[in-house]
Amino acid sequence: MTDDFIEQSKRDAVAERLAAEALIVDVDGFEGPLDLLLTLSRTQKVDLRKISILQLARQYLTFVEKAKQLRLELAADYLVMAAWLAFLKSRLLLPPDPEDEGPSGEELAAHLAFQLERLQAMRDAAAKLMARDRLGRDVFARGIPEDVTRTRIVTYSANLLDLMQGYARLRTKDEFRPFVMDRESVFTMEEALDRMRGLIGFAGSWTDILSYLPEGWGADPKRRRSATAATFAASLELAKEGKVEIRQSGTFEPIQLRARERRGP
Amino acid sequence: MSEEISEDNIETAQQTDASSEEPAEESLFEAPPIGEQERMIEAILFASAEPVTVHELNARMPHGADAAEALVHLRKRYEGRGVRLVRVGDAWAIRTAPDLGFLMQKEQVETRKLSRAAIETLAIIAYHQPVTRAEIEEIRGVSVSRGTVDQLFDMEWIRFGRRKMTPGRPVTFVVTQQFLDHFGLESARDLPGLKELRAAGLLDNRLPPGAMPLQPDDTDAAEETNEGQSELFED
Amino acid sequence: MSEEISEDNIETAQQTDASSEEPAEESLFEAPPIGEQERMIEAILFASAEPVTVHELNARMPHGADAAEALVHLRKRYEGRGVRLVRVGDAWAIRTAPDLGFLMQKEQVETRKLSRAAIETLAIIAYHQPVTRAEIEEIRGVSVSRGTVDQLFDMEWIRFGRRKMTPGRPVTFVVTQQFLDHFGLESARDLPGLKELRAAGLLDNRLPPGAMPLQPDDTDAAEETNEGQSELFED
Repeated sequence: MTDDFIEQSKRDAVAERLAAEALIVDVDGFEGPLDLLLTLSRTQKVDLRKISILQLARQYLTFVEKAKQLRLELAADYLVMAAWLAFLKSRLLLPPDPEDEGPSGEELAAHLAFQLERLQAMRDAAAKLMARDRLGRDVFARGIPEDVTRTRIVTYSANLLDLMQGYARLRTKDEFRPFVMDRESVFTMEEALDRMRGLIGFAGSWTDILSYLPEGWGADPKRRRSATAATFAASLELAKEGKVEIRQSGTFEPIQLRARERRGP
Repeated sequence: MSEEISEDNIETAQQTDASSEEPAEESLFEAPPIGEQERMIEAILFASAEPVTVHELNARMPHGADAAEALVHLRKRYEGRGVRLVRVGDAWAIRTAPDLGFLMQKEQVETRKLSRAAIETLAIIAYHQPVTRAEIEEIRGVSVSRGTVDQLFDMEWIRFGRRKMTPGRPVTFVVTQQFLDHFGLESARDLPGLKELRAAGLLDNRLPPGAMPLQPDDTDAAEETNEGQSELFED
Repeated sequence: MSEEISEDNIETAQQTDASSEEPAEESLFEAPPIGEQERMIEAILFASAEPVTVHELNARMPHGADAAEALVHLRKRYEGRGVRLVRVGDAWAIRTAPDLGFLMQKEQVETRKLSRAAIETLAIIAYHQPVTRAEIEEIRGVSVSRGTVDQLFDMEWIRFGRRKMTPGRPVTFVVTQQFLDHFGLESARDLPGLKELRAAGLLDNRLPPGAMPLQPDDTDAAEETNEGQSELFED
């Protein structure tokens, strides 16, 4: 019985070494330690759920040992995994230490088994996915798609009111000048200034500013108002410039002005 | 109706299946049933980036297939459908049915207010039709741009009326039925006159005394409008 | 022969019109008959190489049309034909029947050879979405190279999903409509073996024992994952 067991272990060990040697050739082909473990687990020829993690740990450690003998440079994560598996192996073989608060060897082993099963499941799923009827290989889209022309349609809106108002605007053009000042009846201060600058030189004595109103602006009240205001404003401006003096004898009395005598500076 | 059609279709498909009665492997040596050939050319024509000749169809189909015959069936099958089998030179292609071409446009509708120039021009045409370009310009006091007239033509709100019997026989513009529909008018005669506009509060200004000459014009305009309209109605 | 066909065509068109029993003008306001709607989506889907969403179909069809209903009819009509109506997420497309792929060697596109890493990463994203890079690495046991993710993005098979509500708010990856289209999937729910994998607990985010400090956060992450999945798979 014991012999058998030893025999069995020996045989296992030989098989593992051979397997490890075979895998070594492929070391670059593995996508990391988990992938290697998954490959090693296939040698157990059992359902991944029934896999012996202890045996798997042994297989992995044998692989790493073999790689070292062959002086093969293994990536660091393979060595990290080896260290972890060595730890796991000891955990699984030694009776649980009640003082230890960490997860048990069984828990760690179960999680590793889960990881392997999950990775295998994803690989199978990927294979199924890639084996599906694929667009451009088994299934084809329209070869001559017709262009969808993106047209921007501009619709212009106008309602009856717009139309009628537009027409009314045209037919009553003269009435519709809301923002245009009637320049004909406006005498600006600038105009008044120009006019007065030319005239004050001749006015040595006090003169009613109304006499400065331009010709033809006295009759129409609208024009008279504008011209008077402009002339008055212009007079104030000239007074400010020191060119004229202004006086008014009383409220509503005529406003008079005269040219100021020039004094030397 | 459409259900009936699809039932027919299924029947046809079943018939096809029934008539095949050969295992798939044998089709490598014997010509596939015509229903199967029809499926094949349907798939090839659909997926091909350009029209495919009968010669090429035959070359691509299993030995013994007769693309020409299958094409007749397929063409019939697509009759009245959203797409049709069409001949392009000596090749065949699947194309959208011509009456559905409008679906191949993605429309983005944008509504803009008609320009003042366009509204005024349109108003003059509506009130004075048939009216010449020169007359429009006289009323508006500015020249009428080609773009404005084109736009109104595009909108199908105006069209050409009879030529005027004046020197140069100028073309005239009149409004269309679409115009009347859009503005909810039975006829252009229903457009309110200036007095009515004023009564409706659309014109709040008194007519200035100087605007007198407009009034006879208006009378003319009204007469002209009637004339134009009779033309419009005679059409 | 071809004349005969076009006559038939006209007849069919007339029938269609007759069955609508409305003058053409009214179709602007009333939905076209369902047979007509079927023709319309047929034309739109035939014209497009990409799947078209129901929303877009409705937008392109006349007002009042119901693309969803017309799609049911159209799908039935193409059953067993050389091309089929397939659903891709919330969109629809016409694709050749898979059994006829052998006829289309000329159309076959050389798909870039995907590395094993890329294929596995794609599968993990599809089955675990929305999934973070760390989760992918945890499953594969190796770090995910930038090139792998770039390649999947380049093929437009994956895109970013919502960020995970875990510390660092990592980005997640999800698969795209193009992915579904490429692999002939109606939705992510139809991934092969999805149910079995879920039942076996292989899509759970199971934590390594002893990963204590991370646990509260990771629990959140797991919840979030389920939430995300239910959103993606059960919609």
